[in-house]
Amino acid sequence: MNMLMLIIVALGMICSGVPGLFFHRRSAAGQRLGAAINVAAAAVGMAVVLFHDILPMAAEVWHPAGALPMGKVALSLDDLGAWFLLPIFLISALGSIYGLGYWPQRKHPADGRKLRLCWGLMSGAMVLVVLAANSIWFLMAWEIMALSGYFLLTTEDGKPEVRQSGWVYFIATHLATLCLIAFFVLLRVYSGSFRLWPTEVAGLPAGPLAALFLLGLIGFGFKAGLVPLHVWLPAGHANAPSHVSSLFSGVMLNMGIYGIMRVVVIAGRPPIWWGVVLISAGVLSAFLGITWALAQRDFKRLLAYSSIENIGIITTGLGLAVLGLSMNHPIWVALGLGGALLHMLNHSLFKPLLFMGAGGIMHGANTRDMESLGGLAARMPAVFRLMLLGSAAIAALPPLNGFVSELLIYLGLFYTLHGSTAAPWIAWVIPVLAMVGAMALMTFVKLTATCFAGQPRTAAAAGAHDPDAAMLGPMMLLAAACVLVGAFPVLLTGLLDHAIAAWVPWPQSPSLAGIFNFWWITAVAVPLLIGTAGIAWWIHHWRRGVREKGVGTWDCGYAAPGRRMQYSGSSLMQTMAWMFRRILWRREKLPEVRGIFPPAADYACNTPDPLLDRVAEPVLKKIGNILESARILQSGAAQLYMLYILLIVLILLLIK
Amino acid sequence: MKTLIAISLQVVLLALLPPLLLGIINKTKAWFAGRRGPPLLQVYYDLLRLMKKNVVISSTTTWVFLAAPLVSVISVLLAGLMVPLGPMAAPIHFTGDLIMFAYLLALGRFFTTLAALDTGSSFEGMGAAREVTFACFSEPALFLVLLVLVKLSGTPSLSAMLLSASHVRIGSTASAALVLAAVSLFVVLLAETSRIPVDDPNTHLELTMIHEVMVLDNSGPLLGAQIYASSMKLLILAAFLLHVVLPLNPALVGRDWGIMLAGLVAVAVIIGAVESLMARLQLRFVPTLLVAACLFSGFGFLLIL
Amino acid sequence: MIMILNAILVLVILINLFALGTSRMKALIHAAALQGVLLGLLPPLVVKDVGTLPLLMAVMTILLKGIVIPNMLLKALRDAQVKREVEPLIGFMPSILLGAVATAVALALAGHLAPPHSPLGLLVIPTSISMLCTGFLLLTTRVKAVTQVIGFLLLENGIFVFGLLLLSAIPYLVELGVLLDLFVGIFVISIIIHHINRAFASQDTSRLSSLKG
Amino acid sequence: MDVLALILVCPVAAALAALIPSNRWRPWILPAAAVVHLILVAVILLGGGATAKVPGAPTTGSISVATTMAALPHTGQSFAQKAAAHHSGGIIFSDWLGLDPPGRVVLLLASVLFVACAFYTVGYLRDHMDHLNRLFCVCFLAFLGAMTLVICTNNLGLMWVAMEATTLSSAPLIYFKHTKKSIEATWKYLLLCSVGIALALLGSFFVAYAAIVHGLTPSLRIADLLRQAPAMDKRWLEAGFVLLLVGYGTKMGLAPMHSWLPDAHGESPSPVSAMFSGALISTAFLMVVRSQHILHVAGDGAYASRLLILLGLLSMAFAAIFMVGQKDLKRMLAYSSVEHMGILALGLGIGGIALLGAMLHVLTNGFTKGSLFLSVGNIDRAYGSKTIPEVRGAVRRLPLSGTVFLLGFLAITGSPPFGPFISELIILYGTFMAGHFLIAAAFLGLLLIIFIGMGRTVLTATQGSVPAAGRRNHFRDGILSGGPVLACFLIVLLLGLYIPPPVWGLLHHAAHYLEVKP
Repeated sequence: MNMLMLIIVALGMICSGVPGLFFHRRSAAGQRLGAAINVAAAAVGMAVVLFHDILPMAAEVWHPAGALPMGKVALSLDDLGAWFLLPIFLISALGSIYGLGYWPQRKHPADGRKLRLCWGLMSGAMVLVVLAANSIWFLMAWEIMALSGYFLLTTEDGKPEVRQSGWVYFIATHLATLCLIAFFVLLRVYSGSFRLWPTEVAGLPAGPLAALFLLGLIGFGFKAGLVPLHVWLPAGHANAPSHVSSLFSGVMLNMGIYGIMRVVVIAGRPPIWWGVVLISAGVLSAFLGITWALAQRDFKRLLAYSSIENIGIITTGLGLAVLGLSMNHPIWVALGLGGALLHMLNHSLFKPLLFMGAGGIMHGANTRDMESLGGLAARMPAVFRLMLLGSAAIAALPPLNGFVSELLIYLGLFYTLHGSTAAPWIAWVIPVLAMVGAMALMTFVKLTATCFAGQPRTAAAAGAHDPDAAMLGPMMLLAAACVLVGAFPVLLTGLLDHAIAAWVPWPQSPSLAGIFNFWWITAVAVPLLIGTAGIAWWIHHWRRGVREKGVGTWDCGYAAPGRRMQYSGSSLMQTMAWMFRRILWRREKLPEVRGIFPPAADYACNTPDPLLDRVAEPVLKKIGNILESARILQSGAAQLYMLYILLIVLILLLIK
Repeated sequence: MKTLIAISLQVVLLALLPPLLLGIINKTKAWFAGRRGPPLLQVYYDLLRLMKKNVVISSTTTWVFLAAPLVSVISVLLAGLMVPLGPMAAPIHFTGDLIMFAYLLALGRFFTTLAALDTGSSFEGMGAAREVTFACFSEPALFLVLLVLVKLSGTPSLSAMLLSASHVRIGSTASAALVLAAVSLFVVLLAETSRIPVDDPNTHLELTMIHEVMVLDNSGPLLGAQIYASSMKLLILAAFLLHVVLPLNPALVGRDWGIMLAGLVAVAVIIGAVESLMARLQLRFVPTLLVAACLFSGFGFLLIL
Repeated sequence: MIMILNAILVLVILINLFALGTSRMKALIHAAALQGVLLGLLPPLVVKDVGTLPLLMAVMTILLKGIVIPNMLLKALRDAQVKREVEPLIGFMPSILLGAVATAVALALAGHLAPPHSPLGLLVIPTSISMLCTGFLLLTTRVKAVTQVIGFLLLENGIFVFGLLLLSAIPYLVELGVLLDLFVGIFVISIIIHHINRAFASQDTSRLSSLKG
Repeated sequence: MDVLALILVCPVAAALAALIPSNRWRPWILPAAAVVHLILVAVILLGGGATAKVPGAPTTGSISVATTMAALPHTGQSFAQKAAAHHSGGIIFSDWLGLDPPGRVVLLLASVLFVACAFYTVGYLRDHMDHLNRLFCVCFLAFLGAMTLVICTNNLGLMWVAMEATTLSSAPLIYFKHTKKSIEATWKYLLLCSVGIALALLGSFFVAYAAIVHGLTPSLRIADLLRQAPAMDKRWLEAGFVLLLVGYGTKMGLAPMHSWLPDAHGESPSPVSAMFSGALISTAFLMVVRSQHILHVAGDGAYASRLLILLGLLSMAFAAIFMVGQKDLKRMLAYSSVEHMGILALGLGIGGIALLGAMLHVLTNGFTKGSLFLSVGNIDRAYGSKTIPEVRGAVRRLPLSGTVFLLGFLAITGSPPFGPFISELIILYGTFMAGHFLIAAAFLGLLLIIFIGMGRTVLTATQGSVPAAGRRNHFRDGILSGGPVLACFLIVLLLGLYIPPPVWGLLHHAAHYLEVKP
């Protein structure tokens, strides 16, 4: 019953873009219709998922008549899957509403319909990815998601930079798919069926098991954006329309996490080194991700890199849970997995919020370069408040949601210090995470301050204005969700415990609520909220009395501080950039300054993705050149071709 | 009943004591300088005066500028309620509160720096930049200290572990670890409360300051709130430090409150002494200092593994 | 009987070597024609009872390989006005040597290749192998279209010689089909050669190398 | 005798085409003949007498790779046990004509594909009214006839004759445009294929001779060969197989004998290219399959497998080299054909379940290639060029053909949910099952390189904005130009999502038949 409804929901989402194709290329009706379908479908799906413990959700399997190459259409949903469905529905629906204001059909007649078609395809496909209980079916849904994702990223395929970033994504996603194909076929070979997710492979020797794990980790890691598999992520997010970026960052990355979560339990109790690999990858991604994010000037690239950081934190939590499984520590499992899942959900709340805010800024000021913004707080107050809240949430500040999940992960890590078989070496992760946290705070201070604080640096910024309700509405909803989860995490503990139980291969699984008392968070958060509300009220009634007109900022005696003299984002992180220059590996064009009266010199500095810019692209070029030089084999001389035939005959005759 | 008294006592101390510590510090510095110096309660007078004053607000700023000082007061206050001042557990204590503690301080930092940048002045921006940059190094140090304490006490709850820290035998490796942790905690304290050698609270060269320059545009009650908040931060961290070094024993309540107060005064005096004896570090060496703090507590953690 | 067969085969081998050696294309074509005629004589010699069908085969072979195809090639030669094969990729002397070596090797292996109880001597298989090699040599080392066609012709002849071993197995329908294919093939090729002449004003196939990579 | 009728359709139609005077209406003979051909094929394939049921060959509605694979033990040998009694069940052995199970698969492909190409050709020739199309129509039909004969005969010699006939009849098709390049392509095609095919003839002789050596009565009929194979002389048999492999491999486009293929595919008219890389080379593959079958029955399958796997990977490698940075769309597709022939050879060499995959891949690859070549044909007609950078923004310029070209590329590179994905997955599965992990790794690696190389070209051609030169003429997707493209593509999609039971029956039947050791 539920399954049927979910299938209908998925199909509804997949088709949501189709009606638009039949409307006139400038009519808004198709877009509205599509959004309506999407929202309705998402609402139904959300209801089914949230109340599925009221209605029983048996893993249902479909056997349609006829021969299907992928075998039975086996679909099933457990509580873990249900948890992953939530953000898909939420962001897909909100994003399509946001699109009404951000990407209106009459402004984008060329690509609007394509965008919405792929939007529906991708959302629906992601639902199917979660529902799939058969690996070929899974691969189909997966690839539909990946490919429609590609067409979403290259919505504006007229622009070369968009095509370039899309190209990188294209290669990455296909590499991932090949790994997954290999993974599933191997799984099929060892488990004896295409059924997902098997634990028949439990008895395997270490070799094949390692192969399975690594294939799965690489395949899904590409989608999740774990360093060093993240190369496609920053440029892709930056060049896509903002609501597409939010769908990618908020939902599609989760699919990678989903896959990894499923992979690590194929063998029942995982080997210890799996957990170690996961934690290392997680910490590495978190640290490098935030370092690179800090250095960005393009605020959408910044947000993309911070996604890498958050995925890293999630993976760290997951790694802790895996270690808990292999070393038999229910508490680590509960806190690690609970933290990971919750953080994933939170990331799906505040990252779309931030990307939508970024879209609002681009909508108003029409640039992605922070350094040419500033002073937007006065010009787009609504977006400012929402972005500020989002930034506070992603910097894991209480009383917002990001804090709760990070607290769980930290706590889990602290718990590795004692217990029967303590593993204190894990705890070394903690200071690194602390540093990552501080740097995240710095990053988002930089983001909000450079865009919103002070005075506008350019005319474009000066003319910015708040977007309309279609764009603000979804953001407000997300912001409300952030506060709600942050202040009343108890609301989610039930679902979380179910999800953990679905993941843990043990008969009885630990419950979060038993380990950590979420009411304390509420106890601290509520005063904070009340306090903030009080301050807001006080400011509202107090400020206008005292603000004297025309009083400028105290300029320390310097008579004419220009607007471009304001402290910019780059200068904000200059020290860090210097300390981490080895990691950032930026491309800098230093000015030539000579003599007493040097001529006008300019300084340029950009921060491309080090791995893509310094490793991946050169290697690909090199390979391309090698292949290029091999082309003489086909020189066009028939005589040569004859010789080939003669030679191959002799060679084959000699082979025995 | 006893706990009720303790809690109310703690709240009262938390609310009223902070400015006194500043006063003591100033007094000490004056003594080292051979001056008579301002009266102990001078800071209280200043705060009262500031509360009565009107404020001047740059037309560049937004509500964030107004909200920042108050948010930081609230957050620091809440953080303070998690650190036991006396032998009793703090009013707010639960497993994992240590993380809450750290992030509440971060919340204050978030708003203060934003407010500084909100003015659009490059000087205040400079201060904000330094604040957040140095935080990137003081946070790990703080968490390493927490690691040591959690490892020793076996509980991830602030009150419990601070109170149990006192059961460590003198001369054991544990005590050595505690000492190392205490040292790095002291550095963190200096950095967080922006004292010499990290920052000079009463120089007037904007180029060299951190906290002072951030609040350059605050005036009247706003400035008061900022000063109050930072002094409260000082109190909290000092109490934290004292719990690590002093063998407090919940049995003898009265004595311990005494010890605690004495300890706070002592810390203030030490800070004063440091400020008058040491020169301010060059800014580029501050991260080195903080990394050294990390190494200290990290080594402490290694000792007890 | 075997004597004649072997004599003819030896003759055929000599023609191969000549074909490798000569630069004058007319002579080359004549040699191929002669070889065709000789091959035509073989089937009746091989089969036990010479019925009408073997005779028909012989006639057809002589007709096509000995007369029709050579004439087509001569015509192609005429309207291209080429007399000689100039600068082959491997010189004439070396190609003769290569051909000779190949033949020698084939003869040396004859003992292993031939079946123990073969009705028609040891020479058949070596001959066909040497012809194959000759054909390939012409195909890979000569640049004039007609020469390459003759190489192809020699290749086919070699297969024809091998076919002698299993005349009983191969239905005459197939034999005829093969001949027909050969004829049509050469026909189409000579048409193409004609077009090559028109388009490139030469028969030099080394110019036909614009399609590469 | 429907097979005889099937073979006679094309010559008759060709004769008619030769007689029809009107240059404008003559092309319509092609679709007419094609439809008749298809109907006859349907009759043969569905007709009860023709398809014998093979036990274990799934016939119910719930066939699926999953279930089939589950049914199979790790080596394909069980095929043998299962179908041993029935190996000749489905084959008509008259003296000359017979249709073996693999032949059925290829016949289906050729016939359906020709229908699409025939309709497309009508529109194509309408755009080239200046050329006289009598020769073209006649040769196109003769070409189909020759292919049908190759498929439907059971005599190695006759197969050879017919195969050579396909070469000769298709040469004028390549030459249709009368450009210098087309001459060159035709010349190389004729020379290389003739030589290659000649080797195949020698190979057939060797195989027959292998019987004589051991004193058996020689014969070229497949049935006799299969019966005698175990008793034949191994050395001659293997030598014969090598020659057959190289000979028909040349026609099939296996590297390094593939050299003629990109030229011919690149220069001939698109419908011809579609037939070439859809049907013709599959027919050549059928010949390789038959040769391998003889060796397999002779108990020398391992040897054949080694060579096939070697050539298969070699072909994929060659294709990879030449697809990276390929500017010419049709040459790129041609190399992709080389790649897929390599995949087929690999599947055949691996054997077991991979055979099923290879059989399916014949279909999926054929139809995908058809849709790709036909859509490129439309792009060529729209832009007046088939090379980048002249061709850009094809999706905008030709919404249907451009999109099909893009999706077809995804299909041919093995992306779900299209047909080739399924077949390649089965082949990969078979490879893993057989324990050839390194081969599987090489397979996947080459697939990746090919995807990257091909993707670069395809995306450049389809995305972005249309250059001014591309807008000049007014060609648009019409019924005759767009219809066949769409039809082929829908078949590809269908094969990816739902394979009709009769088709599954054919494929399993073929796979079983090939595993048989009588």
